[in-house]
Parts: sequence; C-alpha cells; structure tokens
Amino acid sequence: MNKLIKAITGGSAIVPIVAIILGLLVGAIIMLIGGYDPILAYRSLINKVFGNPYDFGETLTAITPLIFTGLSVAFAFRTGLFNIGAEGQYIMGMTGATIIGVSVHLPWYIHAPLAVIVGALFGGFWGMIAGYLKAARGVNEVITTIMLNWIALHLANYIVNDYLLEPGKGRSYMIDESASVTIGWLSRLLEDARMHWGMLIALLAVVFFYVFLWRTKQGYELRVVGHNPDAAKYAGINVNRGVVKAMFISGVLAGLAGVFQVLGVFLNQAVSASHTGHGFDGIAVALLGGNNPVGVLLGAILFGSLSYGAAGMSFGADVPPEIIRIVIGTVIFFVAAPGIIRWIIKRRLPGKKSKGEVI
Amino acid sequence: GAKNNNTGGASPSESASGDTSGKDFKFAMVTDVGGVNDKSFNQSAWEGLQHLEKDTGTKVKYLESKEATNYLTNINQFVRDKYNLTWGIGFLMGDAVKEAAAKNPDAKLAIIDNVVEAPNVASITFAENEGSYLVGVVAGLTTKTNKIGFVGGIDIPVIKRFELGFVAGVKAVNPDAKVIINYTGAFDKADLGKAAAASIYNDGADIIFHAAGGTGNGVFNEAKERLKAGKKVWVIGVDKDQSLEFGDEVTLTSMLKRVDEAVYRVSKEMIDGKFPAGVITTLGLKENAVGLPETSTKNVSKEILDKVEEYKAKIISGEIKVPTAQ
Amino acid sequence: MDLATIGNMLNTAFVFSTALILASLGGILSERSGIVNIGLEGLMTAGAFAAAVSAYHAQEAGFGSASPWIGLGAGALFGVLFALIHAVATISFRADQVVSGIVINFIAAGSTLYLVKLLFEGAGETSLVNEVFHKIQIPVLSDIPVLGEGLFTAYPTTYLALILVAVIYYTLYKTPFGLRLRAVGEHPSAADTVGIKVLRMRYTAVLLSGVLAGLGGATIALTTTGTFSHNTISGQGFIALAAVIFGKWNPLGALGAALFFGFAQSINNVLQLFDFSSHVPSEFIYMLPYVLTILVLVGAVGRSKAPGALGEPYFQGKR
Amino acid sequence: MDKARTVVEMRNITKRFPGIVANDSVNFKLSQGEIHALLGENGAGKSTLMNILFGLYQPEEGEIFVNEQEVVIDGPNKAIKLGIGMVHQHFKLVHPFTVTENIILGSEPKLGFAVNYKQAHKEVERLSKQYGLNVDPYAKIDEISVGMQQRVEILKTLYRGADILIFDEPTAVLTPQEISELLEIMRNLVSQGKSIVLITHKLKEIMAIADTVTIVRRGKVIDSLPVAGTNPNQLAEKMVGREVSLKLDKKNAVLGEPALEVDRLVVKGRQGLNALNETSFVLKRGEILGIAGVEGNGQSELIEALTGLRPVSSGSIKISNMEIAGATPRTISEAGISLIPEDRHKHGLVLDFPVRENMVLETYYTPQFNKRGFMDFDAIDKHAERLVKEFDVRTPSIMTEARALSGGNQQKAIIAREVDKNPDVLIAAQPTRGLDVGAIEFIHKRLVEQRNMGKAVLLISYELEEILQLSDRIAVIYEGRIVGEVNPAETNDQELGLMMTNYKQSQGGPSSEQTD
Ligand SMILES: Nc1ncnc2c1ncn2[C@@H]1O[C@H](COP(=O)(O)OP(=O)(O)OP(=O)(O)O)[C@@H](O)[C@H]1O
Ligand SMILES: Nc1ncnc2c1ncn2[C@@H]1O[C@H](COP(=O)(O)OP(=O)(O)OP(=O)(O)O)[C@@H](O)[C@H]1O
Ligand SMILES: [Mg+2]
Ligand SMILES: [Mg+2]
Repeated sequence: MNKLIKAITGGSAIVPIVAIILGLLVGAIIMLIGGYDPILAYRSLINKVFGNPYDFGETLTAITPLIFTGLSVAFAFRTGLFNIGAEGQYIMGMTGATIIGVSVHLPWYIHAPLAVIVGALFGGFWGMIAGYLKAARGVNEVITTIMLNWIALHLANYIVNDYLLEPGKGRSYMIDESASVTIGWLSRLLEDARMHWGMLIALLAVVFFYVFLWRTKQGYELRVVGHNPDAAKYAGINVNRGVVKAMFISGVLAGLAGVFQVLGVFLNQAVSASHTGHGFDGIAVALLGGNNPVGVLLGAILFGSLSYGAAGMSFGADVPPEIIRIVIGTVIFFVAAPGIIRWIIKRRLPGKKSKGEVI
Repeated sequence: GAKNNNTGGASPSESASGDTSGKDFKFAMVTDVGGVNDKSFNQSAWEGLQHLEKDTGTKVKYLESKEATNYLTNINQFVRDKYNLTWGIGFLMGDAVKEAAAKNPDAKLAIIDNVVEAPNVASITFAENEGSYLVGVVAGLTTKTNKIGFVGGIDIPVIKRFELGFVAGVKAVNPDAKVIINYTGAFDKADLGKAAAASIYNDGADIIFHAAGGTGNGVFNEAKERLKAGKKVWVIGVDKDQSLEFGDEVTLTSMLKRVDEAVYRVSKEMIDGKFPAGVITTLGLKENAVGLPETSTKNVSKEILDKVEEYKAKIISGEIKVPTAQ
Repeated sequence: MDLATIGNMLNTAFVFSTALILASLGGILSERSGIVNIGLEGLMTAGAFAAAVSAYHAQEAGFGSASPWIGLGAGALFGVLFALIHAVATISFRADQVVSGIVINFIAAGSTLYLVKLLFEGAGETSLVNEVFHKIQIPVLSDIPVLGEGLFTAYPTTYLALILVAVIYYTLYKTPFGLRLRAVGEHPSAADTVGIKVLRMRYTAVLLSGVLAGLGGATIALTTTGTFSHNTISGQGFIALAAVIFGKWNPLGALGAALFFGFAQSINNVLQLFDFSSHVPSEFIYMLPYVLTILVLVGAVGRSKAPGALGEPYFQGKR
Repeated sequence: MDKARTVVEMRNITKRFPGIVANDSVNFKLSQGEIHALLGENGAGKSTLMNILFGLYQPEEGEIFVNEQEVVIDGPNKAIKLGIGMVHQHFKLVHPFTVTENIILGSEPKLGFAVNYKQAHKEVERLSKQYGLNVDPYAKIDEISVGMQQRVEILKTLYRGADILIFDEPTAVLTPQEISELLEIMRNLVSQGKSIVLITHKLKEIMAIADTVTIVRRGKVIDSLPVAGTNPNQLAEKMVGREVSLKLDKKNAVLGEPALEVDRLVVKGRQGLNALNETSFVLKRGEILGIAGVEGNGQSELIEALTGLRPVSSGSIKISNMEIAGATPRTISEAGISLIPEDRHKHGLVLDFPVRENMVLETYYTPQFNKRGFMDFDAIDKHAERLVKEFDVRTPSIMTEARALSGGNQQKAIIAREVDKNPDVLIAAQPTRGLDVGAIEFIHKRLVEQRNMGKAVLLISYELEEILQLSDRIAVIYEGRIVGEVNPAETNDQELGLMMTNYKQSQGGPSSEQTD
C-alpha cells in the first residue's frame, strides 16, 4: 500500500496517514473539552458518509467540485502562480453554464456539451484576466484574483438578476432538460442522490492534469515558466503567454466545478450573497494533495467526506460541524510540516533509525 | 455529560402546561447559512419550535446549512429519518423543499417565505408590505428632517416587499419626505449595514428602517454611536421586537414578522391532525402575523399609533392596496 | 457632491480602513522577516473572536467603558496564539508558509465558531457587546471643514492604527531592530553571518503580526459589529494581504492602500444617496471597490518587489 | 620574520554530511601575519572547514584553538567575538541596503532608539581610508560593482575588529584590476597585523601572495607546505591526484567564412541608457574570439542581444548572412547560436527539473523529442544518457534534479546540451567561473574542440588568463564599444588590463572608475 501511494504521489504514505490520525485525534480532544462524545461523533460521521446509498452518493456530489477547484489551484501552483481566484472562476463557470442552459434550446447532444464548454470558457476567461494583468502589467496575481472573486460574485448576480431570473424565485430559470448532465439511473440506484457526469469528468481532469503537465510539450513549457521564467525566456518560451495560458487552464478547471454544480446538482443558479467557499477549499485540497493530481483527488475525497459527514456529526451527536474544519486544518498542518511528524515518530520509535533529513 | 446544542433555552411566553400529545412527534428545521442565532429570522423560527417542544413535549431539532448544496441533503436527513414535519426556513430553501417533497410523497414539509406547490407541503408567506406600510406611517409622521432611510439586505422579492410597503406608508402620510434606499448586498454583514447607515444619516435622515437581518445590526450600532455623540436618530427594527436587543433609545419601533408564531401554529396543527398540506398561507395584518410590537408605545406617540390603527383597518378592509413586488 | 459628503466619505473610509491598516502592518512585519502570511484572515478572526467575547464578559463584570480596551488586549493575545502556530510550523519545522497560513485560516474559523457555540450555549454568534468604542473628536481639529469630520472624528482604534503606522515605519527604517528584521527577510544568511539570530527575529516578527492582525480583527468586533459570528471576518484578511503587496511592503504604502480600499468601499454607500443610483444595477455598485483596485494597480503601481527571501525557510548551512 | 605565533589551530576536524565526509580528521594551522592558502578541487571540503571555523557548522569531532585557547565556536557571533571574520564565496550582502547598512548590520551604533547613521558613515569612511578600500558608504549594494561589493565584505569583518580573515574564493568574480587591487589590500592587511586564510582555485594567486598552502582532497589534508619551495604544476598534481596540464595545446586556427557579423549594434541597458554603442565585430568559423572587458561594459547586454533576450535599438546582427537582430530567442537558436550562459542558475538550468528535462530545454519541441504535442521520453532519455556519458556529467542518474549536481557538473550538463545542438556560433559566457582546475581543463578542451571542428566560438570572460589562453583573437570592450583588438600571442595581461579600463599609456595610476 505504502509502495503504491509512493509510486503514485512520489511521497511516503506514512506522513499523510499519521497526519489524518493526528487530525482526528485533535478533533476528538477538542470535542472532549467541549463535553461531546467523540466516538459517537465519528461514528455518526462515518455513518453519514457510508451509512446508506443516498448519503454515499451525496458525498460523491460534495467531493466533485473540490476535485476541480483543487486541481485548478494545484495547476496554477505547478506553473508558479498562486490562484486564490478559483472561487471567482467557479462562479463564472456556473454563470456560463446557466446562460447556455437557460437561454438556448438545443438537442441534448449539443446542448449539454455546449453548456459545459461555455461554462469552462467563462471560468478560463476569468482566470485569464489575472494572467493577462500579470503578464502585461506585472500586477501580482494574488491581489487580482482576490478582487476578481468579488467582482465575479456581483457580476454573476447581475447576469442572473437581470437576464435569467425566474420572477419571484431569487434564482435563474431552471436549465433545459437537454442541458442537464445528471445520471438518472445512478441517482435512482442511490436513492435519489444527485449524481452527474461531472464526477467522471473530474476523474478525467485528474488524468488530464497529469498527462498535460508531464507528458506534453505545452505542459513542459508551462512548468519551465513556473520554475524558472528566465530560463524559459532563453529557451524561446513565451513567458507571458505561458502565464496567461496557465491561468486560463486553471480557470477552466475551477470553472468546470461551477459548471457541474449548475448542470448536475442545482439545475439553476441562485442569486448569491456570498462566496460558496469551494474555491477557497480548493486551495486547501491542493495543499493537502501536495499539488499532485492523484494527491488532489485523495485530498478532495478526504475533505469532501469530512465536510459532508460533519452534518452527520451534528445530527447524530449534536457536535457543532465547525469541528471538522479544525480537523481538516490540523491534517493539512501535519502534512505541510512533515518535520513535526518525523519528530513525533522519532520520539515514539527511538530504535528505528530515521533517514537523514532532506535539505 | 454531552451538551445538546440543539435544545435548551427556555421560551418565555405562555405556560408550559398544554397537552402532551406531541410526545411521539419529531419536528425539524433546516436553516440557510445564517444559522439559528441570527438574531432575527432563523432564530425566530427556532424559537417557535422550541416553544412547541415546551408546550407539547415533542422532539425538535435543526441543521444549519453550510452552503447551498446542503439545503437538500439536510432536509433529506430529516425526511429519511422519518421526522413528522421538516421546515425549510427561508426563501432560499424553496427548490430544496420542492425536490424533497416530490421525491418523498409520504413526507410532510413546510416552508417559510416561499411558495412550493406540492400536496405535502405547507407554504407560509407573510405580507411584509402591509406591516412595512405601517412602520412607514410611523416614520413619515415622526421624521423631523423629512429624510428617511431604508437599508435592505439583498434585492430579492421578499425584501422588495418591505421596501415598497414602507415607501408607500411614508408617502401616504408625508408626501414630501424622501426615502433613501440602500441595498447592502448581504444579510450578514454588520459592517456594511453600519456604513450604509452612516452615509444615510450623514445625508440628513433621522430614521432608518432596515430589512437586512444581521446586516441591520450595523444600522443599530451606528445609531447608538450617534446617540452617544449627542445626535438623536432612530432605527426601525425588523422581524422581532429589536428594542429588546438594542434598547429603546434607538429603536423607534419594529416591523414584526411572527415567524415563530407561524412555525408554532402550523406545527401544532400537524399534531392536531390538521396540517395544511398543499395550502399556501399568506399571513398579514389580518392574522396579526405582521405589525408593530407593544413596546412601540415607548417612543411612538399616541396620535401616531392611532393613525397606524386607522391605516391598519383600511388595509385589512381592502380599502388601501399596499404595493407588492412586481 | 458637497464638502460635507466628502468629509463623511473620509470618515467611513477610516472605519473600514482601520482594521485593514492594522492587519496589513502585521502582514508587513511578518513578510519583511521572510515569512509569508496568508493567515492574516485567520489571525483577524481570532482577534475579533477574543475581542467580542472578552469585551462582553468585561462589560457583564462591570468594567464599563474599559471593556473594549480589555477586548482589544484579548484580541491581540489571541492573535499571537494563532501566530505562534504559524511561527512554529514555518520557522522551526520549515513547513510551507502558504500552506501553514491557509491552515491558520481554517483552524481559526473552525475553532472560534466552535468556542462561540460552547461559550454562548449553542449560539452561532456572541452576545451583543454594548460597551464598544465610540468616535472621539479631537478638540479644535475636528472643527476644520471636511478634515474635521473626515479625520479628526474617529475611533480611538483608528488613531491607534495611525500611530502604529508611524511607530512601525520608524522601527523598520530607523532602528537597529528594523534594519535586522529587513536583513533577515532579504538575505537571512547575511544576517546570520553577522550574528543576528534569524529564527528569533522571525519568531518575533510573526508573533507581532499576530498582535497586529489580532488588533485589526478586534477593531471590527469592537467598532462595527459589536458581536462575533461566522462572517465578522470575511475577506478582510485577504484585502489586508492585498494592501501589503499593493503598498509594496512599506507601512506608509500599506496605509495608502488600506485607505484606498476603505474609500472605495465608502463610495458605494455615497453613490446610493443619489437618485441616478437607482438606474444603475446595484451589483455594479458593489463591484466598484474591487474594480477600482484593479484599475489602480494596472495604472499606477506595476511590479512590486517582495522581500528577497520571502517564503524561503532558513536553516544554517543553507546555500 | 621571527617565529610567528599560531593564531588558529584546528585539530582532527571531522564533519559529515549525508553521504559524504566533507572534512576527514583535518588539521590546520594559521600563523600570525601569514597568508595561508587553502587549495582543493570543487567539493574537497575547503568551504566546509572554514565555515566550521566561522561557527556556521559544528564539527562532529575535533578541537579548535584560537590564540592558543581551546574554544567552541557555536555560531558566527562567537567567531566574531574571537576576532574571526569571513568573506564568503557567495557574498552575504543585503542588496537593497546601502554599504553602511550592510557593514553595521548586527552591531549598529545607536542614538536613542535609532541607528546613528551619521556616526556609522563616519566610521565606515575611516576604515575604508585606513585600509585603502575606497568604498562609498552611501551607495546601495545593487548599484556597485562586484569588486566593490567584496570590499564591503572585507569592511564588514574589519568593522567587527577581526584579526583573522577568511577569504573564500574571493577572486573568482573579480576583474584583473580588481584582483591586483585585492591582493594589494590583503598585503596591506597583513602588514597591519591581520592573518588571512585564502581559498582559491587559482594557482597563480597562491604563488603570488600566499606564504603557506594547505591542499585538501576529498575531505583530507594532503599536504601543507611553504609556497616558496613549490610550483604550480606540483600543486595542481597534489590537488587533483593526477597530472594536469595547465597549458592548453592548441593548433593554429583555420579560419573560415564569417559566422557572426555584428554591425553598429545599439542596445539599451537596464537603466535605459545605451549599453552597447555601435558595437561592431566579425566572428569567423574556426576561431575563438575573446571579448575582454571589465564587468558591466556591455557584455551582458551583448549576450542578451545576440540571443534575443533584449531588444535591439539599431544595428544589425547576422548569422551566416541571415539577419537576426530583434528576432525571438527561438528563431536565433534555430539559426545556429548556442549559449553557455553567464549565470547557470538563472538562465542555464531549471534546478527543480531532472537532468533529462534540462537536456532538452531548447529542443523539447523538435520532432526528435516531440510527437504530436507529446514528449517522447524514450528519445529524451536516450539523448540525456548519451550526453551525460559523453560529457562526463557526474550525476547519480538522469532523473536526478539538477539542483543536486555540483557547480562543475551543472556546467558540464549545460555545455553538453549547447554543444550538442551543433551550433554555428557558440557563445561561452564565463564558462569556468568558480570551477576547479580539473573541471576548467575539461571545459577548455571542449571549447577548443568546437573551434577545431570549424565552429565559431565567442568567449566572454572577465578572467584575463582564460581569455589569453583560449582566444585566437581578443576584442576589448569598453563602455559598449570595441575599443581595440589584439593578438593574444602579442599581448599580456598588463596591456589588456589597461585597454579594458581605456587608459592610454600616458595615464596610468590606480583605477577609480568604480566610485561614481
Ligand atoms: N550544506 C550541505 N549539505 C550537504 N552537503 C554539503 C553541504 N555543504 C557541503 N556539503 C558537502 O561537503 C562537500 C564539501 O563541500 P565544500 O563546499 O566544503 O567544498 P569546497 O571545497 O568549498 O568546494 P568548492 O571549491 O566548489 O567551493 C561537498 O562535496 C558537499 O557534498
Ligand atoms: N543543499 C544540499 N543538499 C545536499 N547536497 C548538496 C547541497 N548542496 C550541495 N550539495 C552537494 O554538494 C556537492 C557540491 O556542491 P557545491 O555547491 O559545493 O559545488 P560547487 O562546485 O562548489 O558549486 P559552486 O562553485 O557553483 O557553488 C554536490 O555534489 C551536491 O550533491
Ligand atoms: Mg564552489
Ligand atoms: Mg567552497
């Protein structure tokens, strides 16, 4: 198992596993301090995630957008960019999908793919703005993506309110049946959980991430740009175009998260007062997964399951769901600071000689 | 032992006697991201359920949604756990309640502030415009500067009803008064409310009516601060009698919206076997579901309150048609 | 638009800006020492939480108008507590600084809300603090037109923030401590070889950033909201981070950036006073501060240079 | 000189790094008032030993005596207290700071809470005068030359009252003038009672200035002997463990067609001023043209213009009659220019990439390595394996990150890549900076080999010796202009040095061009 994970992620499985255990432990201690029953809480959590087909299906639904936004942030990281704007790109993805889903009417084999593509392009375009501003004007992408998140929120509300609104509903019209990407038979199998094709696309995106970045010419170029822009210039790679392209792809990935929320889960877009947090959670997922596609997938599964299961803890053990964010935070913390875990392991197993610290 | 954060907190009003026929019943509500302690809407609903628990010994529970995808899954949590009635609290829950109702024809659901046409759902809406009209009358007659403010949360139909009713009320009694409208874009951002109130008061307004949930707390904070600095300004609260929270010095009156009553009543009807399934109930002045709290007498003069009663009667009789959202 | 309106706008701008100024000062100290601090949001959350809770309890215990000051102190303290996590992780254990910052945001958001629920019987929000800060007018100066209203009628915390800008500017650029701090952030091994304790400097800077960001969060709870809930801090930490970069890691620059953000925020309220605003979709008004920020960045500032060793862990013998 | 006192004695010092014993039971003795050279190949353990003396590393075994007292040097602070100062191989200067700020850092004179800059400036000026260092206390490090930066480093140690000075490869980055000035400064320091450890790869300098030399190989001391009784060949042999030819045998050049023609080239520098002022020269196939000059006279801009990294204001650059001025780096690369860049970490390598990916940095997109947009890693691996073997790049595997290679091997990897592109014109900028004699020998041989194969080689170096040894023709660049051309056989470093600073025979005197 360890070997397998090592082969996939290029790292040891010990650290993440110990990190998860420590995270849950910290959560348990905090629950005990608060006077809650951690065993009941975790049992409720597991029950919520695996207890029945419906919740299992919905857990997958919760995981899906996190895979996309996690990949988005990780992709940008890999190309030397810090994309805090997955949130905004997610919203723009939703908006693009909604526009097509609501306002054009086409046969399903065109409509759904078109909605997916337009939504993805919206997200990509939104990411590209930050990329362009960085490339052309040298504006730090961290600031622009933060600002663009807010602009996206309000812009999307404007578009929904003024062009797509179903009167009196506070949301857009429902998208056409032909644009939806739900999987009816699977939903029925899983007691009406909201299953959709986006889950499969998310897995494809993981593969795409890997193949594109490490197997293609363009991926190679983007990695050179990310790691050493000077060398990239010398090698004849257009750095500015690389930055724009990288942000575009990152935006497409985040946009797809929004696309499938609209086309597969909500089937409409609501006017929203605040951010959903999926984009920000994407940062955590990317970090949890070490900016590695398979890592992101595993990170999203962990993050999504814990988040979804939190409602179960709340229901079954009356534990405030906030506890789960502490657990997730702690897990990331220990993943990020493997030194601490090694230190702990060393204390625990003094006989075993630990391998020299990498410096 | 384990604390139960979902229970506890006594309801002050009425007796704890009542019948105990609710023992076998389970009631639940799902809030949006605001949570049950938002000092207005959700809290009011939860108080209604707690009150019911106290009176009938029924079991009550809630789940807070962390984001929109949770609306449906949280409702389903209760539906699947065979709760007798599950409330969706707030406009935003509409689609989720509809979906859950359609997929679970045997379950009973209810929704506040939205209409879900399904045989197993009770929909409760309020005629906020009517109540707002009355506080508009109070504001129109109380203002000394002839400038009045309205701070809204998000520009959605429910809040639009507050605005339109309020403006109509003001104009009815004081056609010269100007109403400054400010939508902050959020229901839970007191800082935005405070800034909005500051600019409106600075512009010369002396009364602000807010329909902005937690954002409105900022309006109160700004008013209290001005009071400390020796400038007398008023706030008209919303949903609950907010003078109880923010004090009489700044709270002119409040536009009550008895969500607690509605939740209590409809749930009680379920126990009594009279659940209004498939019925859309609009609660307005006639039902005493909107209006002014008794504490209004502290700051609002007798003459004005008489005027309010006058208009109230006219609205109930249909003589005055209060505008509502387009 | 008359002069009084401008004065009022300035005044509102300062209210928004105060927290941003404080937090961005924290960000500057930390980043000047070479430690990325994307956890400002979390540190502010911690500060706002502690401030609301302790001011409330102080008020209930009868401390009266001293309560907000107690709250402020508690905010700073709690900020330090979380900053300590960041410091240990990034400085001693050389964890990725961005990751650690995000973790701070996570843990702060989760744990404060959890604590609120424990302390306030399940409520998602602290009880309302009545003893909050009030604006004070500086005699004479507050009678100046425009500026009097805009600048000299403000919360004590605003003055505190402005004083701290001066103090930190002086410290960074005039004192040995500042020289050493900047050296550590630019070229830690240069500092090390002249006997400066790099890690100790970084700890100091990060903990101070906890103090400042904690104060920043506290001012929000103690001036505008009067309570702490899940979104008392929602994005201000990130805006403060933007102010750090926008202000080129310089306290005066960050002050300017923070004021700019505050001003942009207050514009949208002022706009809504005018009749034409009802013809402009409100969403565009909400967008305005953010659009303005980008435009200013594009137009005026351009590339800003981060401290040389920002984000790089340091250990002796590193090449 | 009477029997000198021992100021430093290191006994049986052992220091291990993961996988390597950097210092293996080393003994080292420094006498008062001497200049003691430390000589050894790259990675022999010289820097490590001195870092231990300066308290940056802790040895696993061994004792250190300073002024005959046993001491534990647990940090630079302790070393400074003991009067030890170190000028590091890679300068430890804070670039945005001024000279004074760098010097006083860590022991600032105070006035109340504030740094007393007035006093600090005065003190820096005084010290600068006393030791003839001639630095401007107000200048920013960013704005001064490398040689000047080094003097700041020296001042730093003097300011702290150091009596024992360690110089780690101080001349690797200096111009000939600067080198002779530095040697002068060192003599001056010794005459004022300081003792000096000098780490260098340049045998000539050791012969010129050192009293004693200690030779280290693979962490072990091979020998320690007075310089007086030895010669460069003997030292080189001791150091490498085999015979090294310090002279390069070079056949006469067989000149061919012009390969690179630069005509009245004008290029703007970083400050927007003209860095190249109508520079013209012609480079023919089969020759090595050396560009000699003091750093900062337009060499970097010339390289950047030739490779397409910097826009050209006017003038023309032709490669085999094809105009490439202002073309993109890729067009130029495809037209037949290869570059061994000045800064191997900045332009030469992606340090985080494995060797194999670095080997195709400019050719990854060609059909050889790329099939319909996908990288052909089989071909890439084969290619990398071949280059690694042919150019003797010592790396555990082609999957090893470039970062983990030693400087010499990183340089070999770059040369392998660039030479293998089979360019018409090979630009070699500072190809041997910081490398040991063995590595230098290897690289020089490769460059000559290219020239013998009929390639045109443009050598840009601040090291006169290298220029003199390799070039068939030398062009001197000064303020962006070629101010003269000489035949290496008919010149010497004195004459070249003067041309480089544009001093006509009549002028002379110490250079002062750095202080503006
Ligand atoms: N920080 C370190 N971590 C791991 N290994 C190191 C470190 N520093 C030095 N080494 C190892 O110690 C050996 C000696 O290195 P050192 O820098 O002392 O060589 P040197 O003689 O100064 O070489 P050069 O002439 O290239 O400067 C190196 O080969 C390297 O393997
Ligand atoms: N941080 C490090 N960790 C592990 N090994 C290192 C590290 N730095 C250097 N080394 C090892 O040290 C050896 C020599 O490196 P070093 O940097 O001393 O080479 P160098 O020839 O001195 O290069 P340069 O002169 O460019 O500094 C290499 O084999 C490398 O594996
Ligand atoms: Mg070296
Ligand atoms: Mg060395």
